[in-house]
Amino acid sequence: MKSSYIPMTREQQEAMLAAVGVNSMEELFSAIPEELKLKKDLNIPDPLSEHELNKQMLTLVEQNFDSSWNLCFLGAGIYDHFIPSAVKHITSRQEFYTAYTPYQPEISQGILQSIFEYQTMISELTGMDAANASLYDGATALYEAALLAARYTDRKEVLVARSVNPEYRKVLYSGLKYSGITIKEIEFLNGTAQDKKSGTLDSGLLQAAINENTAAIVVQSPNFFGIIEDIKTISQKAKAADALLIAVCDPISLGILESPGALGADIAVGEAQPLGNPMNFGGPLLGYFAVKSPYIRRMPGRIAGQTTDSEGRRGFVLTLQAREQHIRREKATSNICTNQALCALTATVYLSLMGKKGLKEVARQCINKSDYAYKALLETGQADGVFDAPFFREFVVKPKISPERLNNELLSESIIGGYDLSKDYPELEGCWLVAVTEKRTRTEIDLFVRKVSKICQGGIFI
Amino acid sequence: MKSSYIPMTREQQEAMLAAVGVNSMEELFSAIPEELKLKKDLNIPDPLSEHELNKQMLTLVEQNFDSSWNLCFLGAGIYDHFIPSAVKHITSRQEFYTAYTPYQPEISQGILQSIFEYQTMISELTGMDAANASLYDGATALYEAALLAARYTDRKEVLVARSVNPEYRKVLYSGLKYSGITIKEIEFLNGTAQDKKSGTLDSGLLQAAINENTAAIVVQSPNFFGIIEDIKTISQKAKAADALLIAVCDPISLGILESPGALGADIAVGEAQPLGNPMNFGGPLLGYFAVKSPYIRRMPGRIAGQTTDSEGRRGFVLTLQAREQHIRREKATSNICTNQALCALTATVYLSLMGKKGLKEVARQCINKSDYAYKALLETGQADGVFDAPFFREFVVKPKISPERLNNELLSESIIGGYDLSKDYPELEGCWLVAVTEKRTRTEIDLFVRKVSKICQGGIFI
Amino acid sequence: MIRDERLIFEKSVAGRIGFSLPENDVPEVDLAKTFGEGVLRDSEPEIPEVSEVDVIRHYTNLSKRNYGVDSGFYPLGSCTMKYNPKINEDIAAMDGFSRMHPLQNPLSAQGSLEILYRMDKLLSEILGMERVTLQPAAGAQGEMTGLMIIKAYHISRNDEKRVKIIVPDSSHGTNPASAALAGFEVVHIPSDEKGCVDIASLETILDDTVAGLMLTNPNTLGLFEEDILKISEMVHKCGGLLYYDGANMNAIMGIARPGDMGFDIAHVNLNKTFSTPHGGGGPGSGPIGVVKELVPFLPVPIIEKRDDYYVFDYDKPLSIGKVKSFYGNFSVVLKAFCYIMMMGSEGLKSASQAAVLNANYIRKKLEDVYDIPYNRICMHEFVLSAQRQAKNGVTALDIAKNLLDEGYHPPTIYFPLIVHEALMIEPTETESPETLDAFINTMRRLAGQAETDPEKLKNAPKTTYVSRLDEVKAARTPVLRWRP
Amino acid sequence: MIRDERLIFEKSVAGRIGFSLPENDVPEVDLAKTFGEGVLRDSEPEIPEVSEVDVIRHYTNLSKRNYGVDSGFYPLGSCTMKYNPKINEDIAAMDGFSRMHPLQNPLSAQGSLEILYRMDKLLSEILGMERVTLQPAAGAQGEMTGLMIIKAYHISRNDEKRVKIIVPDSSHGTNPASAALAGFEVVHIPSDEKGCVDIASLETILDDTVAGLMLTNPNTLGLFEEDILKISEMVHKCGGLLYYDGANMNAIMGIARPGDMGFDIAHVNLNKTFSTPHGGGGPGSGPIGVVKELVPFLPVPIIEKRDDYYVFDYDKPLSIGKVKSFYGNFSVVLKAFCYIMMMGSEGLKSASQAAVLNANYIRKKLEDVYDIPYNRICMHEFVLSAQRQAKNGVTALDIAKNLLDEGYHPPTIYFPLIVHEALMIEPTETESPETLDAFINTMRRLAGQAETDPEKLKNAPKTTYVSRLDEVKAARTPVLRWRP
Ligand SMILES: Cc1ncc(COP(=O)(O)O)c(C=O)c1O
Ligand SMILES: Cc1ncc(COP(=O)(O)O)c(C=O)c1O
Repeated sequence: MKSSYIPMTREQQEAMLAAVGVNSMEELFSAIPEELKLKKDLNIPDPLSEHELNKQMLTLVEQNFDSSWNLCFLGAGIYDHFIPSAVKHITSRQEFYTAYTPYQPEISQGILQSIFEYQTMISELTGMDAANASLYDGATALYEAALLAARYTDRKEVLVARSVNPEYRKVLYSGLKYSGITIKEIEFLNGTAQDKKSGTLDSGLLQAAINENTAAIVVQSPNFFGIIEDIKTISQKAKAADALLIAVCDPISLGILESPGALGADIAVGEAQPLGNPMNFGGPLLGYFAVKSPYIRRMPGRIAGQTTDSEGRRGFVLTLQAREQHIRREKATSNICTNQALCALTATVYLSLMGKKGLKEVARQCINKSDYAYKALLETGQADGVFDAPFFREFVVKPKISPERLNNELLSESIIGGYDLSKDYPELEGCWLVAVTEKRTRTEIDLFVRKVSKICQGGIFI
Repeated sequence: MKSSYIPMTREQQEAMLAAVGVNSMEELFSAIPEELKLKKDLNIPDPLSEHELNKQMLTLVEQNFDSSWNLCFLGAGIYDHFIPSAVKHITSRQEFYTAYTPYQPEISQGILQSIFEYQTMISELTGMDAANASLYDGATALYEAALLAARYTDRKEVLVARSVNPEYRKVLYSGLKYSGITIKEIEFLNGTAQDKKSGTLDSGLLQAAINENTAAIVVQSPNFFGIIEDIKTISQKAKAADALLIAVCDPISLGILESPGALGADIAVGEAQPLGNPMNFGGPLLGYFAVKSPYIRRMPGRIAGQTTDSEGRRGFVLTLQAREQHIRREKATSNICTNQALCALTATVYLSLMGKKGLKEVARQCINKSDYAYKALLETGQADGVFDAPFFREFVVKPKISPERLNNELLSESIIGGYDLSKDYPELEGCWLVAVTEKRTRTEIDLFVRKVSKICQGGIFI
Repeated sequence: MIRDERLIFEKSVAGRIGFSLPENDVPEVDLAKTFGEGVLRDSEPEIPEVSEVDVIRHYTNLSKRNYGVDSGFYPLGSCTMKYNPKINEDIAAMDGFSRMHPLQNPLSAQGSLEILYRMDKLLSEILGMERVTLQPAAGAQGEMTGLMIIKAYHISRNDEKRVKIIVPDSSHGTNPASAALAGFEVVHIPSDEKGCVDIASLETILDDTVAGLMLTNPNTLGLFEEDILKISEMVHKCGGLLYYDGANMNAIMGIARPGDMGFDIAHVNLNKTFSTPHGGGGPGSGPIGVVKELVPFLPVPIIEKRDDYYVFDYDKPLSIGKVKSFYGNFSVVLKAFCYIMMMGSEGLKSASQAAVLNANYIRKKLEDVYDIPYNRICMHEFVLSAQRQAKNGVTALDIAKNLLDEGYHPPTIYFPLIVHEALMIEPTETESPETLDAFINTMRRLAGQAETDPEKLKNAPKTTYVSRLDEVKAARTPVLRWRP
Repeated sequence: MIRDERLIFEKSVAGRIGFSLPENDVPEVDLAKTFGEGVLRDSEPEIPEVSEVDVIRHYTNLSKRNYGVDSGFYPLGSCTMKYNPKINEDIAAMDGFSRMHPLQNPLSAQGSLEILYRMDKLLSEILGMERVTLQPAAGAQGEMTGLMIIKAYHISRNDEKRVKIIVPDSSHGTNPASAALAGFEVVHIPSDEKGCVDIASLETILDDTVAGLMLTNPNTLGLFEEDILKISEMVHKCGGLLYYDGANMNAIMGIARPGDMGFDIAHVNLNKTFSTPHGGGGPGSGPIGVVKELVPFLPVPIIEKRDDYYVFDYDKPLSIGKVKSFYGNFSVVLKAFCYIMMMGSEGLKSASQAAVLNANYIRKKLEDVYDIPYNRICMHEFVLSAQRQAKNGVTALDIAKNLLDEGYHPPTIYFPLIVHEALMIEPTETESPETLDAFINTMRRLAGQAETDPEKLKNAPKTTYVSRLDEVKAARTPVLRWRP
């Protein structure tokens, strides 16, 4: 077979076989028992040339309704933020994207320094003392945090707000299933159309659930409904019970909202996709993980640290490896090996470009625009408010028709509608979670609101 | 104004003004007479942010019917060839695309070596002794060649085959207008539907036109109709008259066709866009220019040459600069300065990827596919042949309805039809120049032929 | 080169901007009024204030201090650092793939679902398995997922006493770590003198408390476990399951299949075998395939085709649930999909053949100057030992650092743990014989120098941006972030 | 780093392939039969046979021996090496722009036509001209086009005796070269002691044989021609036209306009002022704007808007014709269009202001250690002279080569010709004060070393891939291509 990716020519192959001292390719594989050898071709399609591949992929991509031409009002943990073009120009430098994990620090200072910068930025945003180099996503980061807490406190239950992203909770359940750690969910305050509640964690129920087996309390802010939780009070409760407070926070919101660290959280985790990473149909994402000092040596994953070279110059290495699987094996803090380095680099470059001011501006515009959209939707009379608390970028309304129907109709208008909360919250049947990022213009929001209103009134065509 | 491209902050500006010893920005511009200072803003649109720009450009790009989703059967000098993805990954390395012309060779070995390699490849393809680093496009390359010939021979007329690309001839006319050099065009052999001719240069007319004032003969092969000209015989005529033979050749065809150098041409020029460069709506393109030894020091444009560094190692520099405008000023061989370096790099990377075999395969497929399309079109009975000579990648037919109508109808079927020859050749009224590259599959060609046939029979809808 | 050691923070200038955003076009919300006390930040985070050109130069210059596959030879054993075709990057970067929201209506994402569906089929065929989940984000997560499935399987059979997972002493650290996280007790078994699983020891361990065995095959010595059928029979007989760590799948694509060897679960690292770039440490992708009996336990959702449409199927009552959000690292899966589509059956097989021939070629050409503890025909990689050189004071680490100066990424060192002064060399199929010869010459020269002038090899690297770094210091007094 | 000096040809291995093409799917044409004798190649061209990874590594490694704006400071005078915004690259690379055939039906290319049309308007406004042609592929071609228009204009008025074009002695080489190619006689005029056009000399030259004057303003010394109104009046009075070489337009965007200064024709280099990357030597773009009377002479086609559609207008009987195929370097024009759209009026003006302030800042900080022949407030660049250093044997070339070792691209040297040991410094607005300060420090240090240790400066560069190259040898015995 001739492949442009395999440089060995037929003549070279012959010469090399001879040099190795075998007569044929077959002989090289003689260690494989004959009965195991595949006697036929794999049943996969014939190879495509690059041009053919490209064409086939174009026909596939045409079946996707992506957010470059559809207006996206969907969030629920993954957000359609503006990504400066410069980001990709950096991350597509081969020196970064074709490198392995920086095991040889002297030729990996690029990625190592960028991780160090990333760790710093995450620490700054979250108000924490240290952060690791990345985890797979926000959900697995939460799982790792719960594990850390249970081991650190030597306790076996985590209390998780039900206002935490359902996807995270699902991953948490699977992950902890065989670990002996139990999960108890704490309800949020939900009212009625007449008597709205805040949509935040029910602190009465929380208080009641805390006991001497509580390893950690997990709260998300802004929570899954976009609503800001009172991390401070909750962390005081945790502290009082010698439990850890794990805060799940959106990094964009931290441009404006008080950091979980300052509010008393012990561990901050979350999804850093919004920092310059495309939505990628859900992957790769970027789990961040940051802690206060006492937990540093308990962190999962890679950590870059500063050191000096033999001439005394500053340099960076992977450090605290005694925590890791390749040293500690079954006693490691985590099994993670390959993580999401390039996504962390992406976030670092994004944050560098946005800067203090840009990040704040993004956060502010998310607030302004979601507020604008919320009010406009209510004004149509076709959607009702559900909670009565301030929100960030995302809010819940109850439209006159089901979110499912609404979304389907909107799609035919090239609008990707909000998230149907009924799936995860039976008590929020008919409720719709709408996200509005800085990318949405007033005109687009107005269009969206108009369409929603029309559809609720019986369809686009009336 | 705040721009992410201007790092100077307001405070820094103040400090710098002070350091310079002026009180204000105004003062820096005091050399400009007051009456010349623009007293108002430029009447151009308000600045867009990156995201807004992107959106505006998307609405513009949507009005373009590009060849990624429209089947392109149009050529006429610019071709829709397959471009390997790896090409752009190289040319988008900032070290290449954000560099200036390699005036400082020690930090420009990348581009200089690549030019040297490009010059070698062009020389190899054309069978010439040397090539320059690039010119703007094939048309201006022809102009420069005619100029060289006239100066070298000290004669004042160039004989140009009328089968040379009309766009080239237009540029040649403008370029030579005030130079004292005249152009005489030589007809091609054109027959009738009953008595077809070859479509090549009429050598009888050529012979009659040659005289002691003939500086050069210009012939294109494959000519504008895709037909192979007899460069050898024509070059013998040129030699006999002490005139130069300038051959305009398509570089893809030279993967299979004999090189103009071997056939006796003195100068080979042409359009190297087909070597990995996108069509770019006609620009940038890539003019190549190659010569036999006697004319090397007469070449226009940049030339890279091999030399050694102070430690005896191989290195490359821009050389033979005594020909150039920055040294010779009004006596220079040409005024060219900035040329098409990145396009030449593109061609070099393309050729490296294709290799000997790949280039040949592309050329062969162009022959096979254009031949297949030609025969299929004739078979429909809806188009007649026009010439009776072998062609490369492109051919002329006369469909039953006008090319203009045909093209319009095809466009609504997402097909970019051939070139309407009536515009440039009244004697070819109703004739249609169709190009078929290796990118077109049999299925696509069949579809094209079917559509053409249907349209000729009275429209798609019958 | 300007030596610019500054961090991006140290380039920050108050008031400088690098962003370009639309102006706010809706009413400003009064933050203090809306959010009230204590909700807004007290102090600004120290995100740098730099311009676009600052950012581009900073990270471009950082990139120059990094080494990728496109820079040169990268024989990092166990990591399969093969060339990453550029077309795959282009396709994954298309808006129509990268700008898709995971929760949008699947009917509006049929292109992406089709890729997931077909990739399941392709990998199932390559692995010889029934179905594949693409959810795990990397090999380690694939392992963990597989081990959870083993657990779930035994529990579903009310066979709760199976608490042990056996791993060879040559195994990768993720194996025992994953087993532990899935709630198992880890039992190590030694390798025999041939470098393979010691059958006798295995025999003694196997009983009804064994949940399963994890194996890399070819193993981390680059050797095919010749007794694999015996091993799988033994494990199965005692009621355990077999887990295949597919990190070394590059040796046997189209030649042999874990399913046929008796494995019940197998992961592959798309970021190794299937040519997706490693990104300096991820994102990866570690799909796992399972045999028929285990399909019900796979994570949800599974992608199915119904009436010409692709759908997510969440209705799997026995499923272990979700190990990661959504459907895995989609864009990594997409690149691997493109790779497989371009290679076809013959291409994959040729790749494995060339990978194996390349490894053996280097092995043969180095065997007289380095010790090779298990020196026989290897698969796609082999492990040599610098213990001969170490006698002169030249360690595997020294050799690695000297390779840096020669323009190579060094082999994996000190792994597997069972070989002293290990250097694990995996050339992959995308390297030319000329590259191998040049590397061989360098390795031989270093072996020579280790005899004639060992001291000289202790100071490497000398040509890199930094010289040898003090790792002990970094761990003793951790500095993990910049402070203003 | 491995020192790999091989050319791509020297890496070729017979039979190796780097291409991936579909199989031929139509009948094979019998070449010999179809084409007959002598038409097919006798011998194959020596195009290298290498794999994709060979190609990627070869050119990636070559790129590392090159220096771009993203690598660092690039104060190359007259070249305006400003930062190139990345978004413009992305937009120009879109299929919908890059995959357009120039001859396709204009109705199917309305997006591209609209850009050309609007760019004409934008540049007309910025230059203070009536209309702009985007056809010229670079500044030099813009000049040639402008000069042809001058010729055509005089001829149209039956004023054929006008055979002279005046250019200052400080002008760029393209000016006289273009004038000569357009069929003019070139007359040089000297600069006065202020570095500007010597009015007295001009006076003596002006007569009815003068077709026009070409001027760069600010001139190549970075000085604004303060008497420009007088000059244009004088030239116009004698019947000549004024051509503006816009290479230095970066000094005055939104501040002053060539049209208002009395120029009749002006080119701009999009590849300088409007931030399109230079590509290592092109492609560029040199649009020219003209005053109303000259519009009829512009190259065809002109883009017009008719009934909501953009069309190509070829019906211009007085047009000089075509100077280049099609419509110019479209994708370069597109990038510049994006740049102008992002900057707006205020942005362009700020850019010029910052460019001028940056130049003056460097000038001020170097004036005590280098000679600055025309030392007063400059525009966006200035020329210093190393003649003081030359006395110690340290030439402008030596300083340039030492800057290479310091990580800088050097200034333009030995231009303009009227300054001895010239170093022409143009920082542009995209450089930060910190970058300027670092450069200033380096330049001062070099000036110091030129006094204390001049010998040491003679061996630079020492850190580059090659050391100082023998340019004389290259020209004496030209080796312009590799031979098998
Ligand atoms: C043998 C083996 N198993 C497992 C892994 C873990 O894979 P990942 O890094 O993708 O999590 C690796 C990676 O180095 C490996 O080499
Ligand atoms: C003053 C001046 N005029 C004209 C030119 C020629 O422009 P181009 O290189 O784009 O042809 C240049 C380019 O260096 C220049 O600096």
